[in-house]
Amino acid sequence: MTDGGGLRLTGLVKAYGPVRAVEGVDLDVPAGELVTVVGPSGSGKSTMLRLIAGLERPDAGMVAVGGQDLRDVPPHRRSVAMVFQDYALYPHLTVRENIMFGLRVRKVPKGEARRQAGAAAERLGIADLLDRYPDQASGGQRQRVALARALVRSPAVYLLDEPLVSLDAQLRLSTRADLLALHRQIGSTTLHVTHDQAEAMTMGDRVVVMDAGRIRQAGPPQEVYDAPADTFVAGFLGSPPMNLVPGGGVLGGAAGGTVGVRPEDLALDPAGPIEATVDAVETLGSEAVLLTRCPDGLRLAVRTPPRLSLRPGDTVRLRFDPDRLHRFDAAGRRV
Amino acid sequence: MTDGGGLRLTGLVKAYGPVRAVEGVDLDVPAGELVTVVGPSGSGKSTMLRLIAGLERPDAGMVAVGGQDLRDVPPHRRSVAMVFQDYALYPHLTVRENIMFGLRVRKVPKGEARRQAGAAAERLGIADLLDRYPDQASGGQRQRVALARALVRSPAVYLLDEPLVSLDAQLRLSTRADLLALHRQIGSTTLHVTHDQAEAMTMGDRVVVMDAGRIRQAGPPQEVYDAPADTFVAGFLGSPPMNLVPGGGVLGGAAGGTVGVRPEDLALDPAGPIEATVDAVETLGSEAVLLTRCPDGLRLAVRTPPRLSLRPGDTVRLRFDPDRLHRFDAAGRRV
Amino acid sequence: ACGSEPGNGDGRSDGADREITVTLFGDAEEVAGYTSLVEAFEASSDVGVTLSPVATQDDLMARLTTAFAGGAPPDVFLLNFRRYGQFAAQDVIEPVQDYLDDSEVLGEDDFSPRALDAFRFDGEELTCMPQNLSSLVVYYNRDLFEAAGLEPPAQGWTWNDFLAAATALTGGGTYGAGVEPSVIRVAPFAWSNGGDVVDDPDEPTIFTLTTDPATRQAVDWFLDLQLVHGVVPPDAEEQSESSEARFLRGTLGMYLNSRVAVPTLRSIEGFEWDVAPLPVAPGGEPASILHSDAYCMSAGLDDHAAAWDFIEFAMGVEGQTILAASGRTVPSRLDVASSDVFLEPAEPPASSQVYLDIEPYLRATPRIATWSRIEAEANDLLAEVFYGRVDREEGLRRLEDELRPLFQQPAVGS
Amino acid sequence: MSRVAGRFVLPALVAALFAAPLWFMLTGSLRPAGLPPPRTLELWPPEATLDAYRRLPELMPLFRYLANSAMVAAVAVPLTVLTAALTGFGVRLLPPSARRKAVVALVVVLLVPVTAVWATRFEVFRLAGVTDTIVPLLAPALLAVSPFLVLLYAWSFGGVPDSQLQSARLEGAGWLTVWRRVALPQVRPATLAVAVLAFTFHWANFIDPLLYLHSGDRYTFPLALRFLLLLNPTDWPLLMAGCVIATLPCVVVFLLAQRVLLSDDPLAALRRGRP
Amino acid sequence: MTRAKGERSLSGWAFLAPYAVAVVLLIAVPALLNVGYAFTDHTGLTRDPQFVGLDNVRRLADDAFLADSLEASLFHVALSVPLRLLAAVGLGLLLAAPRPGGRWFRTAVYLPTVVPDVALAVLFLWVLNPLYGPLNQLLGLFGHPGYTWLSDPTTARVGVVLMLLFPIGEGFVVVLAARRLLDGRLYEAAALEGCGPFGQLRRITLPLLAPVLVLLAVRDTILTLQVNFVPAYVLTDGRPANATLYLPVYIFDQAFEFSGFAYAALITILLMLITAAIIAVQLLAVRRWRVLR
Ligand SMILES: Nc1ncnc2c1ncn2[C@@H]1O[C@H](COP(=O)(O)OP(=O)(O)OP(=O)(O)O)[C@@H](O)[C@H]1O
Ligand SMILES: Nc1ncnc2c1ncn2[C@@H]1O[C@H](COP(=O)(O)OP(=O)(O)OP(=O)(O)O)[C@@H](O)[C@H]1O
Ligand SMILES: [Mg+2]
Ligand SMILES: [Mg+2]
Repeated sequence: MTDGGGLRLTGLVKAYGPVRAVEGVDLDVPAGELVTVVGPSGSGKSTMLRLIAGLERPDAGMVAVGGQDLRDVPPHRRSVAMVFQDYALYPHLTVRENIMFGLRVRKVPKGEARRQAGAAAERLGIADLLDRYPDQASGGQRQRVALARALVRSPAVYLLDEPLVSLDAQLRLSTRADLLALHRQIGSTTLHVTHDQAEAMTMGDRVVVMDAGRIRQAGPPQEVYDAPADTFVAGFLGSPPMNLVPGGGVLGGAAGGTVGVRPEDLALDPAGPIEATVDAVETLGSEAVLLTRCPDGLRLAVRTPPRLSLRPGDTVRLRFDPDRLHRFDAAGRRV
Repeated sequence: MTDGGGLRLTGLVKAYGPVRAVEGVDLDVPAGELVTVVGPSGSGKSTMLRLIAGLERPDAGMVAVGGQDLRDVPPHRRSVAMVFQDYALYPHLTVRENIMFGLRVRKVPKGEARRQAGAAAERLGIADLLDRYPDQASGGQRQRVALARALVRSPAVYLLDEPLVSLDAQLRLSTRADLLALHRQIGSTTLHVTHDQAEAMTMGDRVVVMDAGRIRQAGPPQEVYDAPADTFVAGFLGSPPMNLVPGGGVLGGAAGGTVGVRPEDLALDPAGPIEATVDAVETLGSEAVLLTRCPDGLRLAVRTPPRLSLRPGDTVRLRFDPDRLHRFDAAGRRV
Repeated sequence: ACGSEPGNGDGRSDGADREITVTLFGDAEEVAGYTSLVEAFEASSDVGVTLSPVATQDDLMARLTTAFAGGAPPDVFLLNFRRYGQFAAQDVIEPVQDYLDDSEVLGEDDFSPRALDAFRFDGEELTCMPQNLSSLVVYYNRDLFEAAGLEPPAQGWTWNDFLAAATALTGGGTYGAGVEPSVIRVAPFAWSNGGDVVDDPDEPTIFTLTTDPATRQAVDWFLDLQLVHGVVPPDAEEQSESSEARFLRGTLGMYLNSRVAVPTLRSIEGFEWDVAPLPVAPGGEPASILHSDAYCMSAGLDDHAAAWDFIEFAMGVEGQTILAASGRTVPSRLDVASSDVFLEPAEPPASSQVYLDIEPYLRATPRIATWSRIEAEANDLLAEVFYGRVDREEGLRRLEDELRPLFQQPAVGS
Repeated sequence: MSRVAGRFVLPALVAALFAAPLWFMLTGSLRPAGLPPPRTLELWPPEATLDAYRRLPELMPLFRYLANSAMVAAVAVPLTVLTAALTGFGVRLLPPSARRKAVVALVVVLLVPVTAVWATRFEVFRLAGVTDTIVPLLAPALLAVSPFLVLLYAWSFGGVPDSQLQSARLEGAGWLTVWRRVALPQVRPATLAVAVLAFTFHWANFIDPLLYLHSGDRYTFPLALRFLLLLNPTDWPLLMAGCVIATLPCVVVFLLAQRVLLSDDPLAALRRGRP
Repeated sequence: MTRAKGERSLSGWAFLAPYAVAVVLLIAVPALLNVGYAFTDHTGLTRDPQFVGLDNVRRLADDAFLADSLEASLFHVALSVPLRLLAAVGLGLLLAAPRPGGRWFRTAVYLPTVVPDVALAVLFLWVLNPLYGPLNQLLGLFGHPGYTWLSDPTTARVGVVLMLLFPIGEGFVVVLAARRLLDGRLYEAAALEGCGPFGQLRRITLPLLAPVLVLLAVRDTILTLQVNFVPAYVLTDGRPANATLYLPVYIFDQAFEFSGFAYAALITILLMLITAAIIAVQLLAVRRWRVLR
């Protein structure tokens, strides 16, 4: 299959009128790497993908694939496949024809195209839908068709815009595994936008955290989780997110800065230094999250095992591991 | 505010041609309760909501709100607010007008309607979008508009069809909290469809698990998690889901039946009775999931703390807590 | 069919070959007559003819204007006398006088002088060759006349005879006479009574329907047929069933029209009918109005020889005979008109001599450039009066006043 | 029961009213010649006869005219659809501000009265050397008959989401391919509507052949109908027969299209029609 | 030029190019020629028109027929456009809902549209026939004596409007298609917010159809003022008393019948200005619907 070549974004900027959707993005993705992109809604993730695909012209900056500047290459000549957030299936074609479309356009013989479409559908578990039309499939099924359509091709770059949102948890898990296997097999450079913490943490070689059109941090998932570059990243990754204490407070002073501790790094301990009242208990089956409040009004989330017999209003004491504290300066940057 | 009155579904049936979307649903929701509804894609969740709203006529069965049979009440006379899976925003109206729509229809004076719309938008963090049109907002922003539109009203029943899917994790968390607060304040009976395990477990007074048009189990979330009524529910709730071992195998025999154990009830223990090889390690930041395989081919997922130095191919030994095993008979029902 | 014919489009401009276009108007049957004429001509000549027929004179005008304005006028076109002034005034017609003078086939005295005179714009030079010579006559239902005990109309009968007959025939769903209210139907009555419809036939400036007492008398007599005596079908009846249809059905005693009605009337099977001259004013003299169409050649083309060849043939004995056979026209060639082809065909009317007898008394409406417009507007107003939609005095006054400016319209194309 | 009235009785009355002209045209053509006009509402003539249709070809070369018309329609209708569809797609592709300008420009073109161009167009045709050929009759097709049809297409294409067009681009399709394989198939009801409107226009086109055709043997049927109208203004059956023949092809074309065009769900109807 | 237009909009213009060429050759050039002729003494028959400045414009002022013609056209537009639009939209919305046999109801409504102009006019000559016509016979059923439709200026104009109420199929089909394109989900959402059928019509259907409706209104105005005259021409030919001497009829007569080519060109410009003015008024009236957005 293709070896693709790496993807390099340099100083990408794109504004829609007054809305600055992407504001100077630099990113270097080595060939064959899978990068997950996370960020709040409206942070410019989709826009970045559209710039890479050539569907929008950047106001400034450059997109290069395999070292080649793509400025004047129209979308249909870029070797890029994209799964759209809204699927973008062709309603007048059957599922099979939808999957075959890109191959037929590229003059792959009909029989061969049919075979490949069949194989891709098989792999994604939609083989029995092949002769239906998209509007006769459920949301999750449609998403898999969109995925299959991208997978039959072997482009240099895959752009996946939240390809799994409409799937239920089980299906999501298995499709995620399929995607990873496929990526390993084809080896195309891949950008995968997701809202799902688990996907962000598990799928990519690296995770890119975006906010307000800029990249806040990029790196291996566990590294980003363990050493968030700033308070935004610290607050964004992890569920529930890191407890951030401006000034340090009960976690120990940090004049002008902020100190953070992840909920799993807090533990119930009758001898702990922190006293807090329980506001709520969120039981998640395999674990529970205590939402507590210190006497000074500070709120702390604590991850605990399930089936504790705590009730809102109870008083608890908490301990923290000083090694696991995160310190940020006044500008929010990690120190 | 409304006190609403409870919702009662009796023997609801709805088929689309050969597809039996809802096949006999009985459900009783006391006034003011919040029920989450989960189930695989295509299990009839949306259809059930549409039947309650009066958008579809049931083939059989009855919907009653506050004791009143709604059979001949058209949708616009039912006191029901719904958030649609695909938002259903009015493209010709600005975000503000979208939110105001229901109020204006009900003859709320313009100024008052504007004020309320502004307040709802503020609360959901879309106040700066108020004068844009829906097609100028990102996916997550649109979903919040749809939510705001429902929230400005005070109907007897809220029907929320996956109202949070397009939101990023943070926003989801805060919106979830907002929803809960609002629910407490307004006290409308609420049905909340979701694919999200955390939402299902934390938000509702009760959780309803649907499959193939039927309700498999309904009850308080932790109770359903701890004592799933059948293998379907056991496999559906929890992420990763319960390990189900037909015949019992390494977990101890159960002739004809199935034995299950949750990943968090398995632990690494050099002295454990089960030997397995590591297939993959999925690090989730606050924890990790080991995907392992026993010599007999059985796959077991194990929830562990993060930062273990295991690699695929390593051999580990596992222990389980016999009290936490779930036993099911041949028909899949809990024994 | 069109696309597969090679080399169409600009055949004529090649110069060397002899191809002409002939544009004319007529209904389906007339066109069939012209087609035979063209076929006969092509058989006897090396000139090829593209026959370009249209249905109505309005359509003809649209096509001619487009073609002239676009710089590709037809070689020959057929023009009714009443539209002629418009073309002649703008010098777009190649006068035929010289060609006729040089012709070895045609002579000026072969034709009805009245018809020729109508196409001398300046009164001297002949510009077009009139091919026919129709006139307003009375068609009558012989059977109805007999049933009412009336004598058939005779040469020299008067208005009073006409009115008496019409009155006698009216009743029981039958009307005595049918005539359309228009200038060309009223004019012959005015002339017969010694008046005229305009102040000066050569340079008219106004209608004289009310100012000339003799004309006024004729107009009143004409209007009274409908308004006072009720011998002409009233408005609603006329709109519901035209006079021609009524005559065909045998419920109209007399029908005033030109020769053009004959082919249709020949489809009558249920009764006998014939033609009679117009009644004469008491103390007046016979008069009728000329209906004539002429072949004209477009000015400004390089070569008119082929076009003249065609006109020569069409106006010759053979050509005129072919058209006369259709029954629709009174040939302008007097020798053909007085031959058996015209006078004694196997079919009615028996008294076709009537058309020829009136020839010396034929008159024409003015030839000014704006005449066709004036006439169209006048007909509209006249109809209003005739059917009593407006008061007679007021309507006639309006007719004179409102149309006065049209006579003064800038002389077009001067 | 008022439900039934609203759903069926009212529509049926409306339908009857609109079908009436065509019905009376048909029955009018079946009346024997020379019969006095009916004095009451007559649903079917007393002695229905096809006589008028037999007389028609005797009076004029009916079939030649029909063949000429058919040939013009066969070329002009596809050309019209092609022009309208391509141009409409162009409008669809423009960014919103440019699109507004294009729409305004099209409305301005729509504003130019036909009377302003009838005679002066002749000059253009003469310079191009195409008078008295089929080309002037095809000219309206090059203009998609009317900018309205272009706007109709542009608006229909608006229903195809941007993401689909872009997705097709990314799969390697050029814009023409996107037009042909993604956009056009999705607006087939619009194509049908345009085709029907174009056929009706070209088939009934009277003024262009009148002004730009000279050879009698190239005439189309609407011109011929005028000759008929003159022939015998009182021969109603004959006239109506002419009208029926003039109308029939349009009706047939329309009936073929309405199966999809006017069905409850055009998309489903199209799919059923697939091979 | 990084800020150059996207290749997509370039392609858009490329798709428009052939049409633009056709418009220039077949509409712009002839129309400009026509405008030029308006200030000459061109008669249509001669080929050397002379510039005469504003002579023709002066002639406009005291042309009584033009005044009649204007009145006829304005009356016609004021009555015909709203009625035709109302019929097309009303029927389109009434018949859009799926129902057994719905297709045939729709077909019936469309059918008169395929009848050629001339045939339609001939047909209405009979429909409006004062003694035998179905219309008067119908009125007779209600004890009304009926009208001599084409004799009275007002009834003649009404008769023409009645005739033109039948061929509304194009607008009808467009409304039908547009209505179907609307997302059913929006209606569900509106219903759940308490909107009854009438509210849905007012708040959802009409605003969403607004661009289409305005397009139809604009087009119908143009059609009614400029094109639809053919059946009127055959039916009444300007009669009675110039009551139906619509502007295009007058233009046609001037240009082709009476050698007033230049004058007709001028009235054509006038007609275009009037049409544009009426359309501008319409667009201003519906400004708040944001139809061009
Ligand atoms: N066509 C447009 N016109 C105006 N603003 C736009 C347009 N498209 C996107 N935006 C704005 O640009 C910003 C970035 O949008 P983008 O779609 O890239 O966000 P995203 O990160 O993909 O969000 P989400 O996770 O909600 O899909 C948003 O504020 C959005 O409102
Ligand atoms: N209009 C329809 N016509 C035919 N089948 C339909 C229709 N709507 C729903 N279905 C079918 O009914 C079943 C239940 O659909 P429903 O939308 O209720 O599922 P769901 O539980 O909401 O799924 P998801 O989680 O994917 O939204 C599905 O199999 C679906 O394909
Ligand atoms: Mg996005
Ligand atoms: Mg659903």
